[in-house]
Amino acid sequence: MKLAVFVSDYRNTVETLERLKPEKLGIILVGNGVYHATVKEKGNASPLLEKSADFYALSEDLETRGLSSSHVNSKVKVVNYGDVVDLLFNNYEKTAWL
Amino acid sequence: MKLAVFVSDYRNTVETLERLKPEKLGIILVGNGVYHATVKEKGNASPLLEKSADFYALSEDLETRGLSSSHVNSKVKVVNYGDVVDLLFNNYEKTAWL
Amino acid sequence: MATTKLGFIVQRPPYKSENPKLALTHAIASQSVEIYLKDGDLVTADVAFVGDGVLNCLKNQKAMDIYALSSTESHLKNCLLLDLNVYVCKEDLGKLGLSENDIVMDAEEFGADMKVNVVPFDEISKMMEGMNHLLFF
Amino acid sequence: MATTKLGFIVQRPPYKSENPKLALTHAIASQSVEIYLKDGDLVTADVAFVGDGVLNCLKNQKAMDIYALSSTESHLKNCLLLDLNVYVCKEDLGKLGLSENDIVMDAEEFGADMKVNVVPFDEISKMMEGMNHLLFF
Amino acid sequence: MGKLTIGCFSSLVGSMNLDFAVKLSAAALEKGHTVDLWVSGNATMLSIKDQRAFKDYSSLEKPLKELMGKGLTVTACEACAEARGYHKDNTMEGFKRHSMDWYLASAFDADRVLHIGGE
Amino acid sequence: MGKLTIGCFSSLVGSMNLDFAVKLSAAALEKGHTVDLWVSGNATMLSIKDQRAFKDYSSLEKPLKELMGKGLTVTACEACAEARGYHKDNTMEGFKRHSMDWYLASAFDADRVLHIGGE
Repeated sequence: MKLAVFVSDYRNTVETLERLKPEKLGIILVGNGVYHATVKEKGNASPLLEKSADFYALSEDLETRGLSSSHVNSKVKVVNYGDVVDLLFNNYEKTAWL
Repeated sequence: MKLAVFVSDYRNTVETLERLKPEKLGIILVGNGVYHATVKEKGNASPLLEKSADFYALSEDLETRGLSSSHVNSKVKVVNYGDVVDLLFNNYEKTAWL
Repeated sequence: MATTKLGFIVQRPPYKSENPKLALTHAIASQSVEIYLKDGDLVTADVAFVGDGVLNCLKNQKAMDIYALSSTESHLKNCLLLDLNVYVCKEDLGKLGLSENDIVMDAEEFGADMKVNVVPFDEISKMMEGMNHLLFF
Repeated sequence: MATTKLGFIVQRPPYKSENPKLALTHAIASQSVEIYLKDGDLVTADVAFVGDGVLNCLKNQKAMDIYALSSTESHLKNCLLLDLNVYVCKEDLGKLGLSENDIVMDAEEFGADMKVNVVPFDEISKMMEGMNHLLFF
Repeated sequence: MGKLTIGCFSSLVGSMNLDFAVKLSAAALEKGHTVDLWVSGNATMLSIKDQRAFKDYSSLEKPLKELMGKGLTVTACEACAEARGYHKDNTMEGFKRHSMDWYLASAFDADRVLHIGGE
Repeated sequence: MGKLTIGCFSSLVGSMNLDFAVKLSAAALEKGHTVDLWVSGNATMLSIKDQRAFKDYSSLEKPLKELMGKGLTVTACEACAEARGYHKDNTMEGFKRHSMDWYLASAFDADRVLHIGGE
């Protein structure tokens, strides 16, 4: 399946994401999930970004938190709400908000 | 200081507890915090119970979740709401709900 | 005539939020959805408990006695009574030191025929593949 | 004539819940509490950001532009304007790859004299020891 | 053009989950899609009328009414609302209330379902 | 005998945090202590009247009224309530509403403060 997973928290405590192995995986960082795109904890990028997936971060939620697009990890594409709608309809079939 | 810390979640994501070093520490497990008293994950008791502290678990919250007092770790004393009130007034000066 | 299959995945323990309970009450609502649909159209709901979500299935929850609140145990039994497919992840039960003896496996006392399926996560993955939409709680 | 000292400890990032913001608005309320107290009696509020709570202090939060919501940045500046002691944990900033350049350090544009104190956790511990009551957010 | 069903559950008002749901609905409507928004659990707080718009709190009544004008269907779980003391007479105009099966019926012919559960 | 001030903030209705606060208040009153209960953020949901008592949802109106009869003081943050559309006319009888400084004033002469923040 083609699955778009929304990650909305920085300290995610559900392990489900580790176990999902869809044929195509997109991870959309929204809300406090956007910290995964920018924060370098102890110098390292978020382990989440090591997954084999396409990564997106919501620009509105980056800016709300004072996070600049220039600090976003190069693996992550910055998108807006309209882009998220297109991703859902065009690139993925199912969604999961974890 | 004499500090009573309430732990109300099983997957606690704040690190504050690790860093508090009061002269006397009580950890009161309430809500989903009571899983720390009973669940043996991969055969091990919760790492929380390794802390140097007095441990209490709220009987009402154990029973609500279908957890039997007989499964409570021997380090943990089972208490009821009335006991919690006495602990707060008689054994500790300050509280922290983490 | 069409059927839409919904997969309800419960990943969190009960009583911290209403989420797990709302998962079950919404899944049960698949039994009354036809009033909104054309004849022959259907919505089915399969329910899977994974991760800490398996803690929802523990027996002897006393939420009603203590907090005057219906337990997730009772909702789980309702799911069985209404013939929903219910899956519990075997690995996650094991990881938390639990076995089939600790959880609700049937609702025979209400005359339910359905039983809880304790299965490896792989089977839950396959269930998810077969659904039209997924709802993670 | 007595003073009660309250310590507000913010441990979580903003916007996931109202908690960090409510910490600051309640701390600011220490400025108007005397209407309930006898002459000379006081309540003071010190605020400390620890753990992921330091993320509340980032500059250039656009919550108002985007969500029509006042930012924790603006509330932090109000705290400084009202002469509250504000501490930010140095180790936690460093751990998250942040420095004093990334966070609000003063509210000079509003004429505030107070500045944010970036201090080791040990100093925040001492602050907590000196308080009558602690409020963890 | 497709149909998007969004369900928002048990999320804190004060989290940005409801704000997210409303903004995503707006973006989808803008692109010509049909949107059904279902709120259940604590998210039924969205349905109550006369929420005062302070800048310190998320205030969604105004954007929501604009979106309803553009065709958004928004429905609250009736039992979840009643349990919280939100009755028909303090529900925002245009906000529907139904039992939980409404959400499943909306999902029946949706092209995409985004269920915002979590905490 | 002492005074206990409990603050409950932003907690989900549906979490058991409010249930906890009410039961702890009951236990403290039972032992002869004085109890002030302050609710802020989403916990102001506790203050609204005519919440229908379904067994699937926490229902605290009845126990709360009993405790008020036994001397419990319970106060909601006025701004937090107004922002949610909870006005004076749909507030439970006996439930006070004040600005945030009331909580700090209650803490002033409290022997113990239990602040239930978190999520």
